[in-house]
Amino acid sequence: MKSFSNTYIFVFSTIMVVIVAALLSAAAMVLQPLQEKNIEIQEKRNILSSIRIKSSAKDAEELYKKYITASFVINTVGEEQEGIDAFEIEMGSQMRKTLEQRSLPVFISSLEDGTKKYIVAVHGKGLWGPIYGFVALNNDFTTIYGTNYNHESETPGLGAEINTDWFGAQFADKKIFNKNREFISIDLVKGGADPESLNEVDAISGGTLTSDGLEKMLYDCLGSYQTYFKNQMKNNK
Amino acid sequence: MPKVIRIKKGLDIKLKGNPERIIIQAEPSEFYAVKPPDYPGLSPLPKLSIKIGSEVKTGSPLFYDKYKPDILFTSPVSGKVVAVNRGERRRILEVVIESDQKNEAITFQKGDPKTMNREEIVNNLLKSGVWPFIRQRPFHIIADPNDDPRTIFISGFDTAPLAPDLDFILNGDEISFQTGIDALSQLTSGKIHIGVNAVFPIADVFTKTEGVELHYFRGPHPTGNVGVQINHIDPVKKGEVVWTINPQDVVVIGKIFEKGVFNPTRLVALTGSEVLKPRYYRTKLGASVKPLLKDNVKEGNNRYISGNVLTGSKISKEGFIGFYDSQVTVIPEGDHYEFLGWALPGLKKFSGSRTFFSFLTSNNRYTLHTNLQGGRRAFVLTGQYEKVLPMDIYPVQLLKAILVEDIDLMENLGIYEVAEEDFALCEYVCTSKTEVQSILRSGFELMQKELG
Amino acid sequence: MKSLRKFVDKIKPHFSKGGKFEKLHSTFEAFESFLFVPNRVTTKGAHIRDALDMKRTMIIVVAAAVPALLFGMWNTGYQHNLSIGMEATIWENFVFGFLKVLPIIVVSYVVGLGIEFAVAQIRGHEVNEGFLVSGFLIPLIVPVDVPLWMVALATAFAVIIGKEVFGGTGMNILNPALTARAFLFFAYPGWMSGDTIWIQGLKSGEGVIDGFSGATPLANAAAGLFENLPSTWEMFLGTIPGSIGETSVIAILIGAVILIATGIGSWKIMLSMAAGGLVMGLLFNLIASNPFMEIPAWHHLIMGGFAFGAVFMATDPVTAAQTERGKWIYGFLAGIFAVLIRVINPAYPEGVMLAILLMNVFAPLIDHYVIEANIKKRRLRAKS
Amino acid sequence: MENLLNIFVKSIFIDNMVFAYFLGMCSYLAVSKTVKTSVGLGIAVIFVLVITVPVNYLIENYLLSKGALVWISADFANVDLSFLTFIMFIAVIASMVQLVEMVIEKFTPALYTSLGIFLPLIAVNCAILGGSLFMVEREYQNIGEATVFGLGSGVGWLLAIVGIAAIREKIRYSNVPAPLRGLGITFIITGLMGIAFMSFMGIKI
Amino acid sequence: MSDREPLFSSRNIKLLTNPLNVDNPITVQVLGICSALAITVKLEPAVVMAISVMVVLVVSNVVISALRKMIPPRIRIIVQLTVIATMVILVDQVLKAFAYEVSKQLSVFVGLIITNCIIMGRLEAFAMSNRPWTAFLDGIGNSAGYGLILIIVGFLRELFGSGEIWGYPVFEKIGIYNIGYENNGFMILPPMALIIIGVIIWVQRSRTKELIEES
Repeated sequence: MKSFSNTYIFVFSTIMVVIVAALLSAAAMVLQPLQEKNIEIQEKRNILSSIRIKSSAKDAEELYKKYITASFVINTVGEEQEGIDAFEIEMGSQMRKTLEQRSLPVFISSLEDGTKKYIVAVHGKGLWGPIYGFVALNNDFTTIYGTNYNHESETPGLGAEINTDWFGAQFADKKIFNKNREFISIDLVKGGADPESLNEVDAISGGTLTSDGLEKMLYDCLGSYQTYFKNQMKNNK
Repeated sequence: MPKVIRIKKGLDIKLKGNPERIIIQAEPSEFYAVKPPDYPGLSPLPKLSIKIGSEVKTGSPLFYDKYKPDILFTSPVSGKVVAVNRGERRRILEVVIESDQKNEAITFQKGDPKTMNREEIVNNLLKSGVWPFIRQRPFHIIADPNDDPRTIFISGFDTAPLAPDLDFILNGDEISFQTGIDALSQLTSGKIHIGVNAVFPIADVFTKTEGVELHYFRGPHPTGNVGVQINHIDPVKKGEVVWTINPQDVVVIGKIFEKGVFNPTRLVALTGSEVLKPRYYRTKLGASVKPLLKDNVKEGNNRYISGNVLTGSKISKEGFIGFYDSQVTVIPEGDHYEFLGWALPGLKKFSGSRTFFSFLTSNNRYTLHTNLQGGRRAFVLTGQYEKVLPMDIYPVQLLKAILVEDIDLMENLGIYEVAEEDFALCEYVCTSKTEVQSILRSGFELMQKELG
Repeated sequence: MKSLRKFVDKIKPHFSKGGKFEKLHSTFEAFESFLFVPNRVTTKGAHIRDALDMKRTMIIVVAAAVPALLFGMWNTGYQHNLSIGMEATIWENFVFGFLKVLPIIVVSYVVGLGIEFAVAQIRGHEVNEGFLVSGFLIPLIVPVDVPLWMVALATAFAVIIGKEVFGGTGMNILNPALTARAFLFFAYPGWMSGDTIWIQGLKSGEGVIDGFSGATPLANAAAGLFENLPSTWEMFLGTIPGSIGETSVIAILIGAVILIATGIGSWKIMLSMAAGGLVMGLLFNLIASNPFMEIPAWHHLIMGGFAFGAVFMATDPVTAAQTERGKWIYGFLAGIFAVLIRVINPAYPEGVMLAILLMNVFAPLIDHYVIEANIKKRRLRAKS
Repeated sequence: MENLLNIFVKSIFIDNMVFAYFLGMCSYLAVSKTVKTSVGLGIAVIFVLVITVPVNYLIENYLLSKGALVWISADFANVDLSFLTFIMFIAVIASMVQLVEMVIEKFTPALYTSLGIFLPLIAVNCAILGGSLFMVEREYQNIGEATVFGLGSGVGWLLAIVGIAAIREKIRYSNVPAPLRGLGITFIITGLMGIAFMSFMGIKI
Repeated sequence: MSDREPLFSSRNIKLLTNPLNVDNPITVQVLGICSALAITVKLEPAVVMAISVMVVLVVSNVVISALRKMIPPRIRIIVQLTVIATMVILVDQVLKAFAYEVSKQLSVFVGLIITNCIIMGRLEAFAMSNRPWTAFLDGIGNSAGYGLILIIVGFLRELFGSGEIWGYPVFEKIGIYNIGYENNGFMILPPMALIIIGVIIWVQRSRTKELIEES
């Protein structure tokens, strides 16, 4: 085998490192915007889904622009916070903070029929891993218009049912405040909800723990928003 | 009473046909045979020293192993070699001698073994053909005269089914026994241990003998096996050799030094459910069983066994008594079908387990036949072997190591300490009907081959 | 019986080598030896053999499981009638359950034995009796409403992947019945867990009286609904929802007595598994960070499939630890894991069978170290 | 503390490197013939994981991820070097394995003779790189969690390889169909072991 | 070797076809199992993974082969790793940019291509001692053999686990659910991937007897 001098090895390594570094940096610079775009689109599709609008990766941008008219960030006492983009907020890390420190995103959409919907983010734990999504409220800040739930690893056929249409559809027109304007969140009832009830939906049969996690997620996350909701209700009058 | 080693594991198989304590002088047999397959570790094709028609005397060499030419196998009677029976691949099965009833014998060096040196003693034993009585662990094969064994073990009792009472057999041979022990003690720099049965008063032949150490045992079969006793007294370690010998054979050795001739006379117990009058017979090594069985067995298809039902070898009804055996057993063959046999309550079936209702009547003695009682299977049940093997050995694992030919593992699991007879009960109880003893022997053979 | 024997002898040549039905040789042999203990005699080694053979062994295990099956059949009817608010006699309950359970047993045996016969023929060995037990146990550890085709698929999976690929009974590492259950459990969780599956007809929900819950005691305990727990006596007797054969501790104990008395089942494993369960239960009592941990430790032994697992599953000699010392460790750990999984793993309150499966996996390791200890002892002896 | 225990148990049983993610399979399949060597390799894996995961944790959080460099200057808040993750991690692992090998050889020759042969194998054991990559993906909060995760993953891997080694020793006696012998049956056993390990899925402490 | 050897000599053809069966990287060489199995729940990520591996392997093989006379043996492992890592990063970046959904499913397993033993194995065993063209073919052949197994496993798991082929709901369309069929949740769990590979090996070796191992 040919022998190589140390100088040669050194030079060889240096050249290699330089080439590699240049190559990678160039690739990173070119591709990074595209990658971020992808993440953004996924998020936008989820938001759109919560106001019952189906989108694809292609038209998501366009639809989002069309329907989502404003977005801002609030804290848990309902004050708007300046200088933060609602889109940048990761609900998961916010929920790990104490109540006072949370920053919560709100998206406002105007539908074709002229109604306004308020979309808030939720994030919690299912049976195996995180579950998350968006909840859209009517402008009474009480009635749910639509939901979008996602999960990472729930049991197929059981917990994973949370992102099916039948499950999400149950939430429409349920109320998260009672008549006395007390926050009641949504209850997932095992064995069948009372159809007359304001805030009960069917839990997933066999997916008890995912259902419980979802119930807790709604209670915690919507609960963080409740001061804001109440303020808005007063303003509405 | 000194310390008694109590053994709990094991199984006494209660068969019909226990021998009565009556000694009958058997009619002299016409034919005698020396059978190479009797000797574990002997090449299946030993070199013959005689031809058909050769005249032999008592003590004349018949054949030897070409790798160990010192160890001679000799004739128990005087007469003429009439046949060399061969089996598959020309293996020699029997060398048959027609007795001339004259008992002419070759003479060997007489004298008190205490005054003889090791070489003279060894020479005497080798030449007279009694050396093969001495077997060694590991591998349970004929001892190597060049070894200095760590110890010599003798089991003073036999617990096998229907086994003869050795106290009874040895009665009156105390002096020859002592002489034999004297000879043996010259062969080892270690001790001579004798295991005796603590259930009964110990016979004089053991208590009065000098130069031995007695150990007291109590328990079911295989407590009487010398291997089990070794395991409890002082187990064989890797690289060690211990020798074992049956007490009746010690007497034969003793007689060589007393009389200067090979005296193959021995008491044999005729036992088994198909024997009309099970008793002790005085006959000779290698004698045909024909005169013993004459008018003494039930009609029918019988299995004749030289030795006991667990370890003995199958012989014909005119077959010959094995070199190491003091027992002949006759039981019925089991070559019949049994309707739904595995499902019936089974009051008449004996089982070590309690899966047959016969365990309710545990004091009965049974007539057992030779049916395999089921088909051969892989090892399934566990803990069966362990219940009947009172040794610090993992039997199933050892057998599996042999099956996959893992020499290291066999060695680690203690193959040096065991012999087929110790595992015979395992074979008896095995639900999967595994041929434990032959697996074990193949393990021994493999080890010997690999270790040279 | 003579005439039957004659008939068998007459048709035998057709199935032997060169006969018309040579391909069915193994099948014929299996049936023949089922009817008659064959006439083979000993050739080598011991001349007499114990009367106990594999068929006898297996049939005893099956016999031991019969009380659990009979009770399970009755309970199937009882629970069903309870759920629709009907009064029924013992006999009516039993017949109802019998008709529901029988197809499962038939499917399990037909599929399993079919594969066994086929494999025996292909590989040219005798049909092994092992499946007599597995095929009987599979129906006992599934919910009564499980679709039959799923039972068939799970049985096939268990027999082929769980057993035959290792060379058949005696060579496998996981208990086939447990493998079948685990397969169902993970393949069709909707049919194997939840509150509506344990009672016949509850899933479809027809005629079920209002407010009737089909939850098992463990599901209730895991959900914190302690007021719904049945009484100790009910759990002991087994008049509760659960897999077909595993609810009645009494029926299982009868089986345990049979297995221990005959020496077929290892009392060491049963005892140490119960001890393991108790110890873990007590440990939870000490921690007591949630109400489930506070239930009396011995209750764990009569809830869920614990008793059934300890008596019929953990004791499978092929897949359990094979050394006597190993059996103590194996059983004890199985008990610990069974209670551990059911209490701290909210996903699998009925996790006893999975715990045993886990111990099946580690049984060879336990044995390895038990034997290693013996080897070490021998080595030390050689040095001294 | 509870959190650490949770991570530990989870990484051993639930997110077991072998049964849940098939990591380190090459050496797992190749070295699992006897329990003794498996124990050796398993310990070596634990050793390397416990060292490389925390080191890579530091590199990730103080060098590579977005805003990681603010400790140097606030100006670097937007610098994102995470595209270098793979190359950095593999470099760390390769050099750490080398380092560990040298240290062990120097100070405990006895350990070196038993572990030494395995260490070169480990640089290309996917379980090691996998450990670091999972560490990033799962966003562990501090170096303690990362270390415990490394330890747990290693222990899980050890359990898996020792378990299968014992099984392979046991089935030497089995009559496995010829085409399945060796590799095939090992795959199937691993799958079956995976089923048994699934009993831990979903545990919350 | 003469320079006139045709581009597709029989020897070179073998480089392409052997890895598909008798020299399959997964079922025979036992390489590259690590990163392969977790992403076979569905067909699409399996195919993407296969293509990614192909790109990485082919390029690395060619690069290393081209540089083989320049690489100092002392640092060859590092050089190989660097080349592989660079390629993997590029592939990962491209996936994130152009196939976001899939890259999410592949998660860390793209990164693990780095330690995929196939690549190191082929570089060491082949590229270091062969010319770029044959190294190219070797790369194609081996990654195709690897991809083949991935695709078979992915196909089976998606079909029986989710009732779909490449996301198309086959079972739903043929109406098999109406007669009581349900998807087998076990297929999408990790152990089934191993068992399926076991069965593939079983089938392969029953057909190609020379692959059977000595016991």
